[in-house]
Amino acid sequence: MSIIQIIFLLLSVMAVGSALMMITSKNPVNSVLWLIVVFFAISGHYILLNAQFLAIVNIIVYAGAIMVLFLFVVMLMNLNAETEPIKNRRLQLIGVTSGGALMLIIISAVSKIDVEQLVQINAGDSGLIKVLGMNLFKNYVLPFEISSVLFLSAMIGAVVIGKKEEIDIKK
Amino acid sequence: MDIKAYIILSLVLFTIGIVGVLVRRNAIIIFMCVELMLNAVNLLLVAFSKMHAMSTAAKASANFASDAQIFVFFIMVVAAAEVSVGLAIIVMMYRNVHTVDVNFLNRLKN
Amino acid sequence: MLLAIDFALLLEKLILVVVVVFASLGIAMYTTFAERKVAAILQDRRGPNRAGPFGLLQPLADGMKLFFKEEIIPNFSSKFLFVMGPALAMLTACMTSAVIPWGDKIDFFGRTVDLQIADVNIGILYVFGVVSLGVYGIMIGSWASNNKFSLMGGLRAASQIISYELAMGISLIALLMITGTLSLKEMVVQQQHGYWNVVLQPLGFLIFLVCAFAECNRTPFDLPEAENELIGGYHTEYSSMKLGFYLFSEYINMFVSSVVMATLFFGGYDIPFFDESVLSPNLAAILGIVALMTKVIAFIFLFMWVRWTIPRFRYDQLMHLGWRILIPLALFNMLATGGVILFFNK
Amino acid sequence: MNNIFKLVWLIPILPLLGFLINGLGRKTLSKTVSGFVGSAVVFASFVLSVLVFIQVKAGNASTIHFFDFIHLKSLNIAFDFKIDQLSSLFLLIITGVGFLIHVYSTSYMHDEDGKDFAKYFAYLNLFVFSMLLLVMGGNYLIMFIGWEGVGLCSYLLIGYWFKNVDYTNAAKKAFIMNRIGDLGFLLALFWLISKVGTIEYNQVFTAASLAKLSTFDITGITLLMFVGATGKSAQIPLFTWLPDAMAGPTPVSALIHAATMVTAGIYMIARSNALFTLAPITLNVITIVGLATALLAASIAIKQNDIKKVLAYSTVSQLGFMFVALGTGNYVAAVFHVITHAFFKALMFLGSGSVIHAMGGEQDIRKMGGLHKHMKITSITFLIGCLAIAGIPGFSGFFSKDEILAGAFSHSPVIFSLVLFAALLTAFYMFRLYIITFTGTFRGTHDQEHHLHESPKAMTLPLIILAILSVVGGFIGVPEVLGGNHWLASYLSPVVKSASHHLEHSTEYMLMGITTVLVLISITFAWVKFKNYKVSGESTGLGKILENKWYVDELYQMAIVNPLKSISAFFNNIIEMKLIDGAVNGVGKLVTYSSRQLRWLQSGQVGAYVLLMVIGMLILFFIQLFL
Repeated sequence: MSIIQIIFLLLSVMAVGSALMMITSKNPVNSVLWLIVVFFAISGHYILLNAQFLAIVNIIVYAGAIMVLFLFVVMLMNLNAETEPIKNRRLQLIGVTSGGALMLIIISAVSKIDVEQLVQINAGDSGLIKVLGMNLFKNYVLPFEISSVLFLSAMIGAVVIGKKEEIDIKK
Repeated sequence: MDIKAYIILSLVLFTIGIVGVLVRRNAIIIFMCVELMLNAVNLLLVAFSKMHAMSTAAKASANFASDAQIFVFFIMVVAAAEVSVGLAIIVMMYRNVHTVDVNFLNRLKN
Repeated sequence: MLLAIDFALLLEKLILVVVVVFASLGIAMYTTFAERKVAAILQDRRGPNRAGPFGLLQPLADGMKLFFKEEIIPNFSSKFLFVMGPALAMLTACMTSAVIPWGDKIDFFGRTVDLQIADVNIGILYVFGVVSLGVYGIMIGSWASNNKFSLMGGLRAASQIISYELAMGISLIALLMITGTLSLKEMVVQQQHGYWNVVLQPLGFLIFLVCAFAECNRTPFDLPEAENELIGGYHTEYSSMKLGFYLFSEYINMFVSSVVMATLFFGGYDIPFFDESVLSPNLAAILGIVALMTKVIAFIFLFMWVRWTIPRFRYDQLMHLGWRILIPLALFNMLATGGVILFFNK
Repeated sequence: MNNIFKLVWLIPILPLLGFLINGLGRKTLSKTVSGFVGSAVVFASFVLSVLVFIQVKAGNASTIHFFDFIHLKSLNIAFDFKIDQLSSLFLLIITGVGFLIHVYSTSYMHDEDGKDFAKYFAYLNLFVFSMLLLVMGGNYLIMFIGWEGVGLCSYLLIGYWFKNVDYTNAAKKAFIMNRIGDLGFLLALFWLISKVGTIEYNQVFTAASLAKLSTFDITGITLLMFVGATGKSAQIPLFTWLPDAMAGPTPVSALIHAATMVTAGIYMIARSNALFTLAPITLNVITIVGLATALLAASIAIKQNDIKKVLAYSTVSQLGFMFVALGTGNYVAAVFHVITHAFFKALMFLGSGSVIHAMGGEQDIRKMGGLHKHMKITSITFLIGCLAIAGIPGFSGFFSKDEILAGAFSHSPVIFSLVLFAALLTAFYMFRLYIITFTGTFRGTHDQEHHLHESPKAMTLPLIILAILSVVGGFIGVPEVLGGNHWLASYLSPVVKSASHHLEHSTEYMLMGITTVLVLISITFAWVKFKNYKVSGESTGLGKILENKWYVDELYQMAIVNPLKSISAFFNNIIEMKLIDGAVNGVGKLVTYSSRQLRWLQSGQVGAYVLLMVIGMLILFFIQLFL
């Protein structure tokens, strides 16, 4: 077993275990924290795959911003294990069964792929910010701009939705 | 690493996300499960950016490998936009009905 | 295959990590002392002067006191998270220093040693990532305290940090447009051979500075722990060494941000108006470290000076400053920089 | 090619223009303007028709091609106008008589609202347009378009006072009966197309294409065409609509139901004489039907008391004469009678209109009498009309009727005697009408008597013109035996074959003498019988049957309408209500029920949707992978 494989296994166990903990823990705050751990594990995988830039962006965006927002909202609402709505057992069982069946069936489908043709071609430079930047601003300028517009509209949308309604004084 | 290991890993993560959506009623947790699914896809994309069939198209294009990572960026952008709007909606929902139970919102009115 | 690892390198890095961490801790310790002294000087007092000569042993005494205080863990709180909070704060504070180039290479018994733990090509981003994680320590701790005031403090901290991170990032982009690299080491080398970045990016530096104050929760942005309003902010419920961790992490943050600012804008370990290459490498490296430390101390003094000079902002003013002034300014700076670069490249 | 033929398209277009102006501007145009527009366009067409007629008379018949109307692989129907001797003659009648009736209408309809007035003229112009299309069309399809158009206008004008239910029923009756005939005509056209591949007159009537038709085909086609003609020209069994059509304004009755539209059937058969000549069976059928119609209508007319009804049955009867003429192969005589009949029947209808106008809407002749004192012009012109229709020598009706009688005699003495009998009946009932209406003492109310007056100029002028035409119109066809050369026959000879009867001159003289004497006796009998007319009670026996029009309407009601009604009721109550409604409602109920069953899927709960989605994906994957 090479060191890469050991790291891969460690990160995988960490990711899967944390993901499981996330969906099983009763307390939403714990769920958020477990999800952060998952993101760290995934970032680790990115580094392993020579995508250093993506790894750090993943941390900054997901762990540093998105999950903080989640945590923020959870804390604002003061959600905890007592207020957590619980689904009934039967539905949970159906959910787990069907989800598991889906996983098994996709894995069985994937196992038919001929992996011999797949070759590792990335020597490590494709994850560099320079290469990514060139590609992004040369070949994907339009999608980039469009996604920025999307992002702006989402920002405005969030502000509009979250705005406190003007309270009618007469009421 | 074998590409199959990554495929299976992302599949497992993706499925955990699906199962999470199915078994939880808390809107925020469901939301997080969606994020988890997105990340599983991202992981797979990055894995494919490193390893894929050496087609002639791949050889011809200099930045073929980084294409997949660019897509990861776009997915992140979409995820961030989604989270900003989605969380705003959840906060409004909580403000109005004082719960984050998605089953509570099963009708359009009231 | 495990054997393929370069053990010497590992050892070298390990030693460097230990040195850096302990140096950070030590500096942080004495920064507390310095803070009290500076406050005293600014307020025309004497400051601590009992423990040891000039009160130099005061930080040790403080530390001992914190160690021997009773540990209080409130009821109805998540014990694990309650402990995790300060630990995370400390961890993230220390992690930042991993990518900082403390000095040039040192020739150590025939082995060239980099005075930098890791020269990663995304160095500045790493700093960012770690800083953005810093908020977790505060938030987890505040939430685990099961105390409304703590929670308020934690939420304030979180929103403050998130808000100012944005302006900080945008001001940095302008800088990166000039340097063209993310590696801190390379930036220092560039500044050694050219101008300091502060000359090229005065506005960017100003924004970065303000943001750094906010990120460290320093006055005038110390809303999260505003003692008069929130008792003790997010660490109201903390006592003993866990409180000490929070306080320490704050000072470490201050130190690290000073280092980062010095590195990014003031040439790092570069000695101004002096060509280091005429000296022997070892001497140059040591002189470089001294130069860096001098700059850092100057920054830390600035932090304290500001703390005892400017009153605290109101919370809405804080948000106003962040979102309506700093971010537009930073955006303008970025666009102007881009325009100038385009103009000169033609 | 003469220049006037380039303007032929204006002849139908002008009335269409008038229709559009009056129809679209009916809310804004004043009565004077709409009346003027309506009359002027027809007058313009009349002038053009006269010019065309002059050209045709000089021998310049032609077919004018406008555009390809229907263009299929094997069938090419052009939009053509055929201007020849026959159609130019009809153009003159339609536009000339039409113009007079328009002028008459401006006065007669003056009490209507401006809007309705314009509507009336719009319909009238549309009718003229359709009729012109009918006669000018270069093929059966164009004729059919006009054919349908006049039917529509007839319907619109009969139902002009549509607020009266009886009138609208009369309109519907006319329309439906016409439709039955139209169906026959249409079938004939299809038959013709399938056999010959064309319906252009010029191509159908060539020897080559006629040779393609077997005797059976020709008989069938002509019979179907005749069915169409019976509908339009009110022959047995489709004649009952015409008396009911008197519900429309009197000028309409004069124009449509006396002078023009009802002669469309005659025109059609005369136009297709080449076909009909080859179908002796059809000709026999036409003769019999025409004869029966002439007798039946004449007998009914004897006992009618409504002034317009008498004229209507008279029209049916006269149309019967024309069909007898057609059936005996005497096409020229039929066309001749169409022309003279157009004059004197329009005259009499307009005269009756004048009377009705004077009587304030009263139509019952039992309440009239002695009108001659008050309305000299109307009375004299009406008398001229009666003399003409009765066939007094010198008047137009004499010549045309004499020709029909001569043709019938040459065919068979039996037919001759029956036609003669019908002619005697005609003289009798027409003079009965005249005597009761215009002579004797007034039987109406004092109020009506006080208001009796001669009609205005716009009404009497057309009467005078038509009276003159009724007198002189016959001289276009003075037979050889009377020293004439029968100008009409020679004029029509390129289109319509002359009858090939060659009676001895002495026989003709004898026939004329017998006819004239008998007619005079008949008139005298009428004079004696109705000189001192008193309103009598219910008549009995044959009189009652005649009064009730041989119970034909009741017979139709019993034999056709009632069975149809019960079949409709069956379809409505059983098929429609139970079967179709049941099916439709059943579908609705099924959807409602199944939707209600499916509704649990739409629980509104996100989790359920995602679960279903996952299960769906599962199934898809399963199918893709393992099946």
